[in-house]
Amino acid sequence: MSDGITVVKCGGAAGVDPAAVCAAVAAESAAGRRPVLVHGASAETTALAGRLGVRLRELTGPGGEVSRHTDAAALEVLVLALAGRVKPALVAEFGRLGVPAAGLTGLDAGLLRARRSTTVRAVVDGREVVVRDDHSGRLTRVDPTLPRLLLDAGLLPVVSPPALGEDGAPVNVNADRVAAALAVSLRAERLVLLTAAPGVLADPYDERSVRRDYRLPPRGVADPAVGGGMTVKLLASRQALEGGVPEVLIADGRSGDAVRQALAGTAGTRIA
Amino acid sequence: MSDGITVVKCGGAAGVDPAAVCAAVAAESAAGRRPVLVHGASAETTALAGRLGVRLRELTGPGGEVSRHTDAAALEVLVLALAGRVKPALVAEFGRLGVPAAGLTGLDAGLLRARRSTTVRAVVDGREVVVRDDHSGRLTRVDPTLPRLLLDAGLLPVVSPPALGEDGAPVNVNADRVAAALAVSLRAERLVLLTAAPGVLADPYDERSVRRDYRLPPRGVADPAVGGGMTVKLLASRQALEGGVPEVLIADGRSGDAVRQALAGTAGTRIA
Amino acid sequence: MSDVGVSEVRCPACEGDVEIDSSTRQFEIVECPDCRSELEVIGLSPMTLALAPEVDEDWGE
Amino acid sequence: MSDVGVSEVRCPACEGDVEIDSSTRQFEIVECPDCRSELEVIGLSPMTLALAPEVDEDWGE
Ligand SMILES: [Zn+2]
Ligand SMILES: [Zn+2]
Repeated sequence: MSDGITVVKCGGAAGVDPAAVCAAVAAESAAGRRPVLVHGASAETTALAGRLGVRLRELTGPGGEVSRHTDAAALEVLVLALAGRVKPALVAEFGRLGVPAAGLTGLDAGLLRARRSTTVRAVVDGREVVVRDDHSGRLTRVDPTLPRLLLDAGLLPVVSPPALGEDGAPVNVNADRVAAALAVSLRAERLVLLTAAPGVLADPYDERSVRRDYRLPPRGVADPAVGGGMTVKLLASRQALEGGVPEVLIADGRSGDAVRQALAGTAGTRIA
Repeated sequence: MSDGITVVKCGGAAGVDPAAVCAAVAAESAAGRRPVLVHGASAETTALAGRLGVRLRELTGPGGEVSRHTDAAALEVLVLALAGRVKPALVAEFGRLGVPAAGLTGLDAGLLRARRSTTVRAVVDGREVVVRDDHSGRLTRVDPTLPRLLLDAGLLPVVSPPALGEDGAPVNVNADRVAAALAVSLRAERLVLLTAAPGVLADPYDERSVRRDYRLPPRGVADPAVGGGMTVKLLASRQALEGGVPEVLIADGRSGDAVRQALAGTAGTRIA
Repeated sequence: MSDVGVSEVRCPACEGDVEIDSSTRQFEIVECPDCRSELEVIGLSPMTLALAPEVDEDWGE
Repeated sequence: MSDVGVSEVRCPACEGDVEIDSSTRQFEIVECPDCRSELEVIGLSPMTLALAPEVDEDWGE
């Protein structure tokens, strides 16, 4: 049973325009659909870390995947950026547009629980090592009670990491995966992952090569044309589809028109 | 008609222990009462401003009262501290204690509206001047719908400034006044303003001189023994009493025992 | 050492003369000696006065 | 210039000898040539090996 919920995930990444996303999502809300906005904060985290003199380190996984090393200082900056900068800006923008929105992090009322990865493997200077001070982890449970309460009251939930860890400390979790897990748990009709590209490209160097549809391979997401930040979006898409979300789109978040077209289903790549 | 809501305001100021406040408020919640926690972030704002190299300036009002000058840079730091640091820490602490809490700022769903004071008078270097870049203001409206929705769902609201201004931008409002206005609008049974002192003192230099009761003068709060941060607490107390809150306490927030005693009504100063 | 000169400016309320010394800063409040209006120095060169805005009472956190 | 010496350490899984060169860093993963176990350098002086922890797959934001 579906009740018309659309989960929209916006970056995070530089290039995705928050005001454009808010305007399009607000229009969706005004049209009687029930959007939920999930956001990251990667660009703001980088900017704030620079101002605070916190060095953000990267870890290269054994498979070559690059990720932020969320040590204690990076976690603090990440929470500041997510909850103290990006979320208030989005919620205020919705307020300006007359759409009542409410900001949530995974810490609120058990919304997102995670198991911290107390040991991760990484390659540092060409050597594989065990990293023990990382505060990122895997989502273990999503409780849709609070966002559903807000939706039923006509409010637009604006959701982000961190999640609450088993020890009660915040845990960094990937926002694309949060969006997918939330879409599953809310039995959303659609998941729209916005990015700084028009969708999945057949040729990563040609934005005109956007695919209308992309069929996930039976295992993994391996495709030479798909790399970088798209990989986790495809993993999140698979998770949403396997969890019963009927429609998953990866689409352009860089302009209001692009987001409106994505929400109308006339642009972006439909994942199957 | 009262439904047993207690609004507790904690600092803000250095010396008030957030973990102690959370433990006592969580016990209140477990005992079936319905607490709402309002918080400030002055100590964290000062610390974060130092790390970001933002100079926080003070303004001296024409009457000698000293206040922060909330210019654009200070507003940014304030929102970071309130929403990105103090609130996540409090909500995570409640999560650790098994009490489902949800963080709100005044930006959420029209909770707090304010009119920015576009011109304030201040004394700078002995000269009275008009300051036009201040982003603080006066609360104009409190909408209790969202905190009431959370309370009715068994959640503990954790509320702070900023408010939403008429132009859709955040406005700094005083957290003691937020607590008072929220207590009125929720028809709370009690307002407890926690501070780094045992209550209103007969002799400001002697903590043993705490008054059990303090009767507000018919106008103003003028009393030679009452100064500094206590003045705004007394103004907020008056506002709550005039708005129909039956019980207003100013009490010690520096230890778990002190907060528990305040919530039990066996410590602090009862304002009338 | 500041060079303290004095200029005379017309009061926007009563058209009387208000003496402003050169150490006065932008946005400073001065009082008209004739009509007692509170005036704000809204420009320094040329020296310009306007009726001072009302006080907004509230301060933030 | 680093001084590259080699020490021999007992594998905690098969008790075979594992050669560790002195440029090895704390928390580095090495493989036992005999039993193929993944081992973690949990101490440098004295050089100490333990079975490496399982991989936690997920990364954050
Ligand atoms: Zn005059
Ligand atoms: Zn071995």
